Amino acid sequence: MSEVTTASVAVETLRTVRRERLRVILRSPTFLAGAILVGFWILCALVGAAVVPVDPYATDLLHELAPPSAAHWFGTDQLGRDVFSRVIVGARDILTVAPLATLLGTTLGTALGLVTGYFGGIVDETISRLIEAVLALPLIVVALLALVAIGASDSTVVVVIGLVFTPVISRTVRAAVLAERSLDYVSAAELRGEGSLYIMFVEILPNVVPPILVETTVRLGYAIFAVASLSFLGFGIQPPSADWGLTIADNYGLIDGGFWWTVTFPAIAVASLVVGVNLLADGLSKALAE
Amino acid sequence: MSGLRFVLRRVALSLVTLWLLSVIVFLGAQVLPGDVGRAILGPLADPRAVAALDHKLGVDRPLLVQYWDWSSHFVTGDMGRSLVYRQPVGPFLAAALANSLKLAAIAFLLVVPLGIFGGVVAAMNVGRALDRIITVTGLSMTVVPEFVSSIVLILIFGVWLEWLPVSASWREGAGAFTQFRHLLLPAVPLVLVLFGYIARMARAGTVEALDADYTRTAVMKGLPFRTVVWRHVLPNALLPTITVIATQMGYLIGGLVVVETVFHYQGIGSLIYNAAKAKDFPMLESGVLMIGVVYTIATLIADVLYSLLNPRIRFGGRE
Amino acid sequence: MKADWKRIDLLRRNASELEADAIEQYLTGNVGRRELLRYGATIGMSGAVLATLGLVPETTPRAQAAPANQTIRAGIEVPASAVDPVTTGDAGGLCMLQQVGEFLCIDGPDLVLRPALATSWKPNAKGDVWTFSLRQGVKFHDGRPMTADDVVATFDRLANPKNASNALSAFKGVLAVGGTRKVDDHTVAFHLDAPNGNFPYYTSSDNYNAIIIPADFKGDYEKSFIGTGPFKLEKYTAKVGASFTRFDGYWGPKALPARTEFTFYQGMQSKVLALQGRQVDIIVPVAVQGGQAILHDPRFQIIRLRSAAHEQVHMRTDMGALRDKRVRRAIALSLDRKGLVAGLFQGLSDLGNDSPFAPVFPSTNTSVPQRTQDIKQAKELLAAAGHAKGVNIKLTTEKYIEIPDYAVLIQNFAKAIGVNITLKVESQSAYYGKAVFGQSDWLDSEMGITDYGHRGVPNVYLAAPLKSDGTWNAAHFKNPTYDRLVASYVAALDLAGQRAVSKEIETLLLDETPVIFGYFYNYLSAAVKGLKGAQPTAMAQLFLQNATLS
Amino acid sequence: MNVATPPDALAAEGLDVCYRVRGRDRVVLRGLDFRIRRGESFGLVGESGCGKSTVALAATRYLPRNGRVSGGRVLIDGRDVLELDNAELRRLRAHSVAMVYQEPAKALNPSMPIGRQVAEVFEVLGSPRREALEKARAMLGRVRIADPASVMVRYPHQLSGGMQQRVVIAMALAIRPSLLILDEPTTGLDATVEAEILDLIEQLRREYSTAVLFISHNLGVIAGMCDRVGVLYAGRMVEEGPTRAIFEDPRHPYTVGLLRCLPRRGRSKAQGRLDTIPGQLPPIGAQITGCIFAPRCVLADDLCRAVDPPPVRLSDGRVSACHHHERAPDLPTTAPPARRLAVLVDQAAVPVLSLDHVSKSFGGGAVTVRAVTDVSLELWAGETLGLVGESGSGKTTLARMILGLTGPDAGSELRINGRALASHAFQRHAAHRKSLQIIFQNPDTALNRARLIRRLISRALGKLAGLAGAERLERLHALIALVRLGERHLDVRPRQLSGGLKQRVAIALAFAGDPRVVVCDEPTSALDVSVQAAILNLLADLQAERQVSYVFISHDLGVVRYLSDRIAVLYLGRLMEFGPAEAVFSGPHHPYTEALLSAVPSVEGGRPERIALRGEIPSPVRPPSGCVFHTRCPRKIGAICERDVPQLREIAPGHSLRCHLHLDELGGAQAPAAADQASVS
Repeated sequence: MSEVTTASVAVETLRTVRRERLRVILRSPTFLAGAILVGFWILCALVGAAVVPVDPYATDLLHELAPPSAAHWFGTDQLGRDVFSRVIVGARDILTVAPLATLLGTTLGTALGLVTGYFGGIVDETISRLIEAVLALPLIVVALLALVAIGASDSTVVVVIGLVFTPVISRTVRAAVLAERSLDYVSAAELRGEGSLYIMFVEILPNVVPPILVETTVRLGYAIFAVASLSFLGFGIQPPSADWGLTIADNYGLIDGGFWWTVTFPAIAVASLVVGVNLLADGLSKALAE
Repeated sequence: MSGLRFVLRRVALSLVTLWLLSVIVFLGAQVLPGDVGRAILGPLADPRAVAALDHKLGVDRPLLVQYWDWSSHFVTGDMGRSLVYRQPVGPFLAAALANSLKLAAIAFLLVVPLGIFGGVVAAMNVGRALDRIITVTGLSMTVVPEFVSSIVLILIFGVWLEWLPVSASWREGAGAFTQFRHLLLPAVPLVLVLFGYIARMARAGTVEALDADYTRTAVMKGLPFRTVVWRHVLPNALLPTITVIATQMGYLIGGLVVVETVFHYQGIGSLIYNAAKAKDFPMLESGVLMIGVVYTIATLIADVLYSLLNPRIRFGGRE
Repeated sequence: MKADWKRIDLLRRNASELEADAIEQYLTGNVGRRELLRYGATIGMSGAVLATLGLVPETTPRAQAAPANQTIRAGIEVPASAVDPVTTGDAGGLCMLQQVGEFLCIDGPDLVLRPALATSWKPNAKGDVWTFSLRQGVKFHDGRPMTADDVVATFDRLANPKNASNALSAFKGVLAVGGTRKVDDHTVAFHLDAPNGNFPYYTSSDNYNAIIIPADFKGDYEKSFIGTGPFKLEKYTAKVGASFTRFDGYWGPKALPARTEFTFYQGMQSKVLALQGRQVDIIVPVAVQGGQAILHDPRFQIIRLRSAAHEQVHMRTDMGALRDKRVRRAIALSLDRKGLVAGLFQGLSDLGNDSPFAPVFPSTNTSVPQRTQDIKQAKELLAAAGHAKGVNIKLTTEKYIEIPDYAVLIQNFAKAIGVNITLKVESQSAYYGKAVFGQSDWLDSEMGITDYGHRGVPNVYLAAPLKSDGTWNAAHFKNPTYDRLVASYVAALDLAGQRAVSKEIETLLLDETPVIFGYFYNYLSAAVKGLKGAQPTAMAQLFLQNATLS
Repeated sequence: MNVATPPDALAAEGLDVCYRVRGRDRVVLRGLDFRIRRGESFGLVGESGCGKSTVALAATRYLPRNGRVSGGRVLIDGRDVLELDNAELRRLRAHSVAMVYQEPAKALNPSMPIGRQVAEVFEVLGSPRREALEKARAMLGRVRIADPASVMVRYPHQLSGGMQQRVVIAMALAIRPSLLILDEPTTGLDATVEAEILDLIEQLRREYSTAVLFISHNLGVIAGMCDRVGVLYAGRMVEEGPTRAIFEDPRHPYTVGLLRCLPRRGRSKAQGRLDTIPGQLPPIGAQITGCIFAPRCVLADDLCRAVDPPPVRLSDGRVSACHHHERAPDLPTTAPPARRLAVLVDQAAVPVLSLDHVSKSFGGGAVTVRAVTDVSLELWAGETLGLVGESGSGKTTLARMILGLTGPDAGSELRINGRALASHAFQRHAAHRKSLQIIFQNPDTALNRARLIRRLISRALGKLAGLAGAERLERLHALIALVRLGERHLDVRPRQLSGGLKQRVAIALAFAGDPRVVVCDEPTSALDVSVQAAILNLLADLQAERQVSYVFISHDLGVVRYLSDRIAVLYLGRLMEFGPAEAVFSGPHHPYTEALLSAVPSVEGGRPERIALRGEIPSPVRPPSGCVFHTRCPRKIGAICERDVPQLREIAPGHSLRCHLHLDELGGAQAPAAADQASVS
């Protein structure tokens, strides 16, 4: 038929859209700044231990709390360990724990969000109530109580943060699924006789990936926030890790003694990492929104 | 009429939520390590003494009995006695809550106007440098953990400049101004965290309202820009922000744990933390529920406020 | 020394066997003045005897000042639970008890027992019955006189397993219910389960629960805070603070301050900040970790008490590579103890020699050589044990003051000799668990570090953590020779005898090294410069009746 | 400009507008030239994406943040809008120009009472508050709001769409502007409401002698409302001139094609295929040399592809931007005239689908919504049943019940080929499921956008036809050929296809399992006119080839008429009339049907005398007693209508309706063929 043969296939090919989107992202200064910050810390986490000037775990009881100098750029801590080296390698644990926790939370939250959003009704009502009950408490309090209960270690922190994030992510996913659920292709699948699992995971899931992606990056920022805070409170990453939150907790009693370098540098490091992740998330959500 | 029913429904749902919360906390408390007896007598205490104390405190009874015992008293307003301090929980909770509320109130009074103002200013300049600056800084400050900003603030204002005290505790009977001075530094990290949230919501609401057709209608009427903003944009823009602010109030009350730790402040956060460590179930349960109640009340107020300000809910649908 | 030799001769003749032995030891120079004082006090040598020797124990050192209208403000740790003489065991709570209560005798900062509610005490020849004479005219804060009945009730209450008594573990195998018997209204006899040369310490401030309270005490102590001390309760607010006022019916010299005020703090830093902000006049205790800010601040004085408090690094003698004592010794040899003292404690600590015999104890035999760092020997020992290529060990410990740092340092020291230690740092409740074998990381871990508070005598340290049937034997150390040595040490009534046994114990423990005793840290308090006469003890007590502020 | 004549109400001179999207400027209006004289009404017509609304926004200087005027001028009352400073602009908006948009619900401030919003207009002009409120009340009266005082204190959400639009119109006309811009003011409103609003606008415009810029995609609406018309295509004015001339004698191939696409009133599938415009709109911002319409133009030659045709002034004030404008009227038709016979319904056999006393109510207690009440229908093999009614009439609910997406109330019976149907799709036999399929209104949401077309169709073939492997592949190709799609459409995702192509894919999915009944739920209402025709052709062809039956839902009576063999008219969930399409359209028919038919605007202009319906559609929660239509019925007899529910009675074989009126009192009864006659004209 003539009306079809003359039609060009694509209004705008997907590739052009993607290319343009990528260009917008790459031109965004916030995204770039975020990428540089996060990239730097990932690099430090990966190869930091190999390139630092001093063994970050080596104690030196003769040079405790030395102020910054040529030998120790950021000074030394209470046990004479090199603060610079520790800040560099300090990214490793948090950059392992936080993404894993986020991944766990995203996976569970997505599954839960799909189920509640798709089935609705009593399933949704019950689970939503439970979620609301948990969310009535600040996340950090829930995580803290859970970690007091089961004891803190890298793996328990991953599990606890992951579980604590689950309801939050599931809420986002549920909202997205609710919107999808009302779309006709879901009805069409039902009319085709597809099973619920197929509809949820094969039909709907691919379409709610963008909000999940954005939520995941945002959550990653909060995972880092939460892990750092928990470490600071003593219920996150455990010694002798060079983790920043832990280091700050160990040393913040020293600030009024004038030993500012033991906390200032890790504090800057934490701040730069979370800000970096958030700038990335911001750039990503802006690009996906266009 | 529909408004009242709406509020009643919300209250009923909140009660269900709180009950669920109490069960979760109760079950959660059971997996806390150690036991009350040992927490009181110390780690090296003789097991016979621990057993005797546990029996005396009644924590060796079946779970359901304990839960019933606690909850049947709780509904009559009796929050029970702290297992560890062997005194009624109420006064402890009241003192801690009062402290936390004081801190939260200061943070709140600072952040709400700042956040809304920042968000609205950003929205008015949407796409321009000022907008990016406000958004990006707000966003960045929101994600910086409180303990990090606290430490930077302590270093600058407490240690170097020596302008403000670095501890939130003051001598008993200190005046309001002294208390305020002590609470100012702890309040700032909370302000920083919340500023971003509120500014973002206010900005999003304002941008949406600015883009809305009704704003176009107002502009096309030839109204002066200021009138358009005050009469048409802001009332609609800030409506959703109210809800966010209220939920953040809940966060504020409970999420003080970190700030309370850094500034050695005896608020509800440290109360819960210590209760959990000592497995002091009545104290923990009551503390957690209190946060839940505060959160619920805050959201309830938000909902009511929202429905009062939003004619869509106030008057229900059309006939 | 002004000794009246004639009177000494007379003394010798009239003295009991123990007293005579002590006098002999002193005169021959085997024990020093301090030790004699200490020992003499323990066995109940009368003041007259000691005076004859030219030694007068400083009974409640008395400042010249008359009672004034001052209020002394102290900052202490927040009591972890309800203050109750039977159950309380934490620093803050004990300090509260001691403000109003008194013991039969007081273990002063110099570890010398001084009479308090008891005026004198005496063992029988075997050392298993101790008779205490009680002070007359002592009144409780409610005006009732204190009698032998109150003393008997106090000790029976503490020794009763049904009472959730915190002293139960101390009295185990020493004193049981019914062992405390009234002789007359002002005399009490303690019939012990076994001979014990150091028993008076069990009735002293060392056994912190043993304040004498009325026989009809029923509980709910925070209501009354009843005792016989120089201060009585004004107000107690749980978790916040307490205040006390001078008790005018006190049997001894009246307290100098009219009032004392205690504020409770959580954690070191808040106390330090309170002192810096002049919200309090004295804070107890202060740890080097976190106390750096005031240790060198000229505005404050540091009150330093040598103590026997320490961290035990136990190594399972029945598990893995540590079963071989050469490996245990090698690890002990890898430690740079001087570095630890200098680095972790800025010198405010004594060296440990891998036995509970802290330098502060008179019975410690100092002729046993101090173990020092010897990497070479340590490596040889490891090689001999078949671990030349290194060995992996897991060190589990609690999060408590400097312990995590100590663990990191041990990890670093051990690395130098090829022992690879992985750390697991837990909360205290997780670490101690149920505190019984099989349900406690503390007692079940391959290697661990455990905090032990100060005691006036090493008896507890010698028994529970190291004896074959010891309930705190985390090292699972089972050595019949050692058990026998400890029994004879405990029973030994004379100092020379104790020292002889302690030498053997120290040598044996150096060889076996089930536990590393790296250091015995000092008990520190910090006060404003103008505060005089405040007397903390290493048991977290704080005597303020003689305190003045200028 | 001639100084002597008063300035034009609106003039666009070489207007270029572009939007910045994903970092690039995309041109949406190219060198637009047109003028609206004072008091004149000018219609701007075009398909979606042609830039109609942008004209309005540019004229009022209210482009979105990413849009800007990149060339040319816009003058209102002779003043360059782009040159005005803020105060002047405000004055211009306050005094001279007003605007009404598509969605009245959004155009009103949700948190302000109506009265205040209307009064504001007068306050800007300097009236004190009290006086302004008084004027507002009067103005609301002028837009025929029955009880202005009570409306004044209400909030927008408490009003119906029609009422809201009246309020917006009141605000717009309150200032007696020299220019009123109407941007799709009736789109989304029901036909009867639309007609009323259009009447209102027309009347007030004449009264106030306001110039109007009327923007619409609906040729019929424009034809009825405007003195002159401009046809916009891809941001360019392709033709402009007096309405009558344009509609009767178009001189641009695009206009010609557009008009031919429309199923004219009375036309049915039996009378042949509809004409179509091949191809699709160029993407927004596309760089095109030569005539922008050339890729779709049958007349296009090398000249067209190389040189952008300048606007050519023709006689009687017409302008056409075509090199071959003189040949446009003779544009060859694209559709072969071939047409099969109408379906012969074998009344003796079992109907393919039958509904017996089907009802559906939602909610419960006091707020039970009776969406469908006691509807009985049957559908025969190979025929199309048109479902007609305003929003809330229960069309969609009925369709969903047929499909099993919504379970009917107890007592309802649905049968397929005489076999009972389970109420929910998942309970139904696979055979039943594949026999009943649907084509949704919006292909964007009906196709899973995450999938390749190939996978979408394969899956449907697998599930519905039970095919796999080579067999499935074979059927896949047969199927796409059936819906006139090509191989190259298979390995793309839905968003890469145009609306028309997407709808073809949706049709392919519905036909994967050889269905017996396909529910078409407004299958063309989301499509542009030029695409709609092709889809209607395809549906008709498929029906002829496969003897499939359609349940066809549409608010566009022309479309329904074209495709349907029989028609069911629903009102408030009740079946009001049911009969052969021709009979229902020509009458005698139910008063409601009559009103619906009279409300349809047509490109032929000159609507038949419109039968106005009073008031609002009643709430389905509390339907009126007796005949549910009595509250709005123009032919209401009296108490009987309020008291007794009229029975469905057969007035001719197969034609029944529900009315108390006597047969010859019904509309269309006197001149059975008149309505049809008039519209075909």
